[in-house]
Amino acid sequence: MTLFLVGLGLGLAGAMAGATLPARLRVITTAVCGSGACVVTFAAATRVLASNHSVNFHSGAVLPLTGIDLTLDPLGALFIATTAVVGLAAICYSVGYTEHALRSRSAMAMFPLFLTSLLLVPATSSVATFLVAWELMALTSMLLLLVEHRHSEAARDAYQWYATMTHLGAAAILIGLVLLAAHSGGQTFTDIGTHSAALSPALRSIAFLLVLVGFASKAGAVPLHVWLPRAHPEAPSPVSALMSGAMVNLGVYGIIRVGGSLLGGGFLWWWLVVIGLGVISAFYGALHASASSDLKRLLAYSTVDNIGLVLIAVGAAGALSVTGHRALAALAMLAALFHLINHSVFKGCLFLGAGAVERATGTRDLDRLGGLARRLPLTAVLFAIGAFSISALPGFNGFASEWLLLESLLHGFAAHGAATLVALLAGVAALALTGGLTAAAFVKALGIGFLGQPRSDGANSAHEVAPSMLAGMALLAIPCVVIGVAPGLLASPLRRASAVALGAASVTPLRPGLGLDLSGAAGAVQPLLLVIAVLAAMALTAAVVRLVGRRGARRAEAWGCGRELQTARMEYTATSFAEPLGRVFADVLRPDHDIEVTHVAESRYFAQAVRYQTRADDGIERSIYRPVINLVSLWGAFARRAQNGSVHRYLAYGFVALVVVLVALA
Amino acid sequence: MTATMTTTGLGASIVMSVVQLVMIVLGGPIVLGVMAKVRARAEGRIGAPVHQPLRDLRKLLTKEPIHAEHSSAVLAIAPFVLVGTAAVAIAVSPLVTTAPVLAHSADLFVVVFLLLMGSVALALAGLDAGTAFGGMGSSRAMTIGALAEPALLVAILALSVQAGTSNLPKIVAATLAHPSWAAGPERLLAFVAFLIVVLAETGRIPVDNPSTHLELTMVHEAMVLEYAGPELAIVTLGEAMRLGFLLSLAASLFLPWGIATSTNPLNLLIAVVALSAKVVVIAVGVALLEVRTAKLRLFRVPELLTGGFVLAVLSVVTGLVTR
Amino acid sequence: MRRRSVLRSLLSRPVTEELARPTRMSENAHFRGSLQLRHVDVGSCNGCELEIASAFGPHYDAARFGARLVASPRHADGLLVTGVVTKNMAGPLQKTLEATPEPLVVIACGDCAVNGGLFAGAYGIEADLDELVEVDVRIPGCPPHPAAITEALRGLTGR
Amino acid sequence: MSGPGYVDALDLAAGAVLVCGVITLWRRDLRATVSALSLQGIALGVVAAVLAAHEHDVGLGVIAGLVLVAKGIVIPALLRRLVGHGPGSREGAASINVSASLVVAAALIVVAFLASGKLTALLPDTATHLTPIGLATVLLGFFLLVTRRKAVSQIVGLLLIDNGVALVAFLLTAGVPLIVELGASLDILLVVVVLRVLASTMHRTLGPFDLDQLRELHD
Repeated sequence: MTLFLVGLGLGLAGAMAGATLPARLRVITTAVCGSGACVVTFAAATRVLASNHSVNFHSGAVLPLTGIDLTLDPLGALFIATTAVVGLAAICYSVGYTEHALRSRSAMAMFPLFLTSLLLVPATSSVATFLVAWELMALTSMLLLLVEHRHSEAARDAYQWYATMTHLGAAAILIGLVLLAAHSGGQTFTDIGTHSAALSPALRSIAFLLVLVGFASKAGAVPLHVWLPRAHPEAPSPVSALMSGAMVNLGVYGIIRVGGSLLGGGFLWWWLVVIGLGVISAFYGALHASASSDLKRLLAYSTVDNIGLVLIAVGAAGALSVTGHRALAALAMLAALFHLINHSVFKGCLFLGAGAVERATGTRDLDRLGGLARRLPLTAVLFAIGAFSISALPGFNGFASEWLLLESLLHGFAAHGAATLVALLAGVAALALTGGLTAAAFVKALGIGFLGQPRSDGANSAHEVAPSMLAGMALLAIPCVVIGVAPGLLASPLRRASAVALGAASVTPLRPGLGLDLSGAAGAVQPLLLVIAVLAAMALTAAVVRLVGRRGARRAEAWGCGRELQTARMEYTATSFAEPLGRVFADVLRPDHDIEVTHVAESRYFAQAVRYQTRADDGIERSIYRPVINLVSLWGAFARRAQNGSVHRYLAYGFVALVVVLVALA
Repeated sequence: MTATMTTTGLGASIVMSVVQLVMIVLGGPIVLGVMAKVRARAEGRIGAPVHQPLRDLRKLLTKEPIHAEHSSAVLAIAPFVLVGTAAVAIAVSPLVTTAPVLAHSADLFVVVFLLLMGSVALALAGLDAGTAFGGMGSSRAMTIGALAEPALLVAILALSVQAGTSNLPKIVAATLAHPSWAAGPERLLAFVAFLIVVLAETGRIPVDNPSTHLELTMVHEAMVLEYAGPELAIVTLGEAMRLGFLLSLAASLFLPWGIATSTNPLNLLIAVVALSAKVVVIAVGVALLEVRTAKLRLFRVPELLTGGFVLAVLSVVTGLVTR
Repeated sequence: MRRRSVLRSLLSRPVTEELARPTRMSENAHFRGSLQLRHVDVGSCNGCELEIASAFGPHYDAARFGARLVASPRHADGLLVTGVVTKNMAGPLQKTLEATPEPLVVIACGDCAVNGGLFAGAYGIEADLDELVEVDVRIPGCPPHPAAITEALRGLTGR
Repeated sequence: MSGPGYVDALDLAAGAVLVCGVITLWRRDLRATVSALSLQGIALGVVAAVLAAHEHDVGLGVIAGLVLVAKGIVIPALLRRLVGHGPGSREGAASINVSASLVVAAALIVVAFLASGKLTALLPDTATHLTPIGLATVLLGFFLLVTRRKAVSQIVGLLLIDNGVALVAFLLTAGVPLIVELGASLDILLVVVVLRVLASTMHRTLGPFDLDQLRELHD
């Protein structure tokens, strides 16, 4: 535990350094302290995972009344390790990134603080400490969102959405946890855990639902996801990598911790609700990812999609453990945690890549990118690794966890109970459909963004980004391939973490070995051998072609039906690429197209220029959030009329109230 | 023939996988030739000989490869990824034998995602040249792929739920062991869904017209417009192998009789003959379907694929209900 | 002739006219049994196109000799050029030629392509086909008989 | 002091406090309201003195003297200097005319009597019977705050409320402990000084200042 505390201390030191030192020294010292914090906490976490016994720490000093309770158990350690890896990459990336942005004193102080709070949250083991850490994380991320707001209205708008959603969520969590703590006598998680069985079902359900709302809004599950596609694109890239790579996991961590260990599994309908949330989030996120043409917005929506998949697995684990299938539940929970880790790694890499593209070309709009593969070769390769991982292509880590998710759901069908089976079937259908949509979205991101010809001078004059940014991306791309090829490496830490989550230590869902080999049921995959086989087959074909075929490829103009002029404007853009999908899912996306035709002066029959623009803004935001916002602004307008600056009117309100009270008393 | 899988040596399984590979590499183009022959005969023509596609491939190898001027390495690598993933999927799946090499990795999801990897590579290659046709082809192919993949996954899932495992050789072995399953309702539904997906994945008539010349109507062909010479040969071979593989997978999953469960050469021979016969029958059926129906409008194809998906889900549900 | 149902035509003998093997074998062995052509209409009145269509139709069936029309010059071994080379189509013709991989043949189909035909010397013509491009096979006739087209293609594929 | 003289004196003084409260509402001229305020301060001091004599409590006596000096003389003098110069000495059109405000004042007094019924029931003796007057003064002060525009009337309203509170304190608990009283009056002194400064600066910058001009401040 002291190692972990040293790590946190280094993080805080980084924050202090960021706030005080002059500009030149500031970036370097925060980077050194931050990476020190990540490395040390990673070491502490891996030690706990390896030894499989949790360490705890209590000090009455720091926080008045309640003091601080920290417990590093395998479940928390797994999240801390992931956050540390993503954090290290983000910090290494930010060294290069801060030549232009993120240099201000506040940003440099907030960034390590945000990282430290992310590392702290999974280790807290009492309601008070948890809420303090949670609030610290929310505040620092909000401030970091505002770092670049001076010159972009969208950043301010994103901040407002993010601030309200986070605080509503935090309030829900607060009420839920306090409700539990009040009724179970102690406020540490262990007390709640022991006493929660005695609580009345209604109370436990209310507490769970409240906590679920709070954590689902942080994780970005659908009805509460609206802040995510707004906040991530506006935040600076290392921050949005941390948000998508680490902060979103803590939402799921909360659901697992409260639902699993605190409330001891609870009722079946809880977990069916979680699966429902997961299914909707997965489908909705994947659909909007394939429809959006802003690179970071695409990545944000795919975060919603992947979190949906994780929630399906968490829900399945909960449902199976409640209906008594402990082995299957352990497998499902293990699959959920595995996909969460993979998602943090490849999504972090993708966001850093998107940041590098934005830095090099000045724009995030895929319609105006193109031809970057030849101009930013390294960024293109690293982004491609992330894209292939998220599309679950064999040989990358996305495939390993998607395979495990599908296996756990498939073998979950052995369970009885119509409701569970229907939920699992919906889960499998969602997984299958989102697989296709994600592949489409990332072929678009990779193909339209990086291949073809540049469609703007920003893209045309792009040149490779700073080496430290590339190092940051590589730090996340390498695990994508390593975990993809040898997923067995993570089997034992995952098993220990899922055992803590479900409280079922005895079950070992995976047999040891490099690949994934289910012990409970007949299902296995050796990604390493598969990758070797594919590479061998490719090499063999290439050799045959080189032997038999004619060599010496000639460069010629691309075939465009003999057109005289072949320009970049004739290329497919992200909007046109996603148009068929938009049309197929028109009733969910409800894109609005606007077409402006400017006619030639002389006659209306000849168009000089046609401008086509389509926007698929968020349906849920339009149908749920807009009415609520209109209601609030209506009420605000009424309040404005009541508050018209006249002192007398205010005194009159006070006076009338006083009289009314007196009359009531009499 | 004993239904249980006898312990075949690694050597034997390698031999059998190689046999499968050779069969599909040569058989794929011939299946295309057979389908072309059936179309010709339906039009009253003699039509090109059945092995014409092989001749075309041999001739294409001697042609000069051309790369578009703005294209990157993706255009050059994609054909080999297409063939590589198809080859591994073929070598690993239970087509001729229930014990191919890497049998324990021969998983339904592995096969589906290998095919996905091939289509993603081809779609990226389509976008690489930066022409309107390539973009159009990739966009449509990914849209159809996004809708076909779920149906493919859930269709085979219906079988694995019934067999209790997602390992293809084990599914085939289980089907051999329970002949009553083959005629079950979920098998029928899954078979129809699977065929719909095969038409979509390989770009046959109802979904896409392989012999069209009008770029606006192309889906698959538009992506490979840029390829010439040996690379075109590899891409066409890859496509043919995928078609051959999917048809033989349909044959071995849904009509598994005749598949070799032991390693003696006689079984192997019977299995090869049985598989070829089954694949040719299915290919002729598909060709006749192509002659009878016209190409669907692009935005009617999702209805077809959603129908396939629903059939697959229904087959899973019936499987669960009648368990 | 009554329309034949698909099934009846499948079962009965095809209507294609039997042709003897060609007298002289094709000199370049590149296209033995497999010839992909990209049809380029540089200014035709569509007469030749109709004949080409019937050459690939049931009666003459050029496909049985391994010939096939393809969508992209990248996939083609030769350009089947019809019509006179108009000013607008001279550029695209050159581009199509560059887009076709070596070895390639150029087949001038119909009198217009061979020697300008009816429109020889008209104002809209850039030049004769053989002045712009090295022509390998010429199929005379306005429009050329489908059998002549099939015969020319057989000459190349040697089947 | 003992016997009937104490009761009459107490009633007289408390009554005077209430009457002055009503006068401040009645007169529009600021100088008149300030003088009514000082009268009320004096009456309040007398009430305290009568109680001190009755209870023989020296502390209360000191407070009575203090109240007499501060509320009766010092604060009104300060206000009079503020009001004295310039045309602003006349209260503008109040939000409701004088007769209506008098009717409202009457209603408020009735409400005060109703509301403090329970208070007096706690310890029914001569002093506590008069608490409704204290409450009424508070309500009148509040009402003055609400309806008058001029900054000075706002201060007067505030002081009325303070007098009302002090009166209730004296009557109910026979004088609050010295410290509390000192504290309270110190606050009032502070408030008056601040308002005095505020009003004068506003006066200097904006001229005869009408509170309703504040309305332009909001967006």
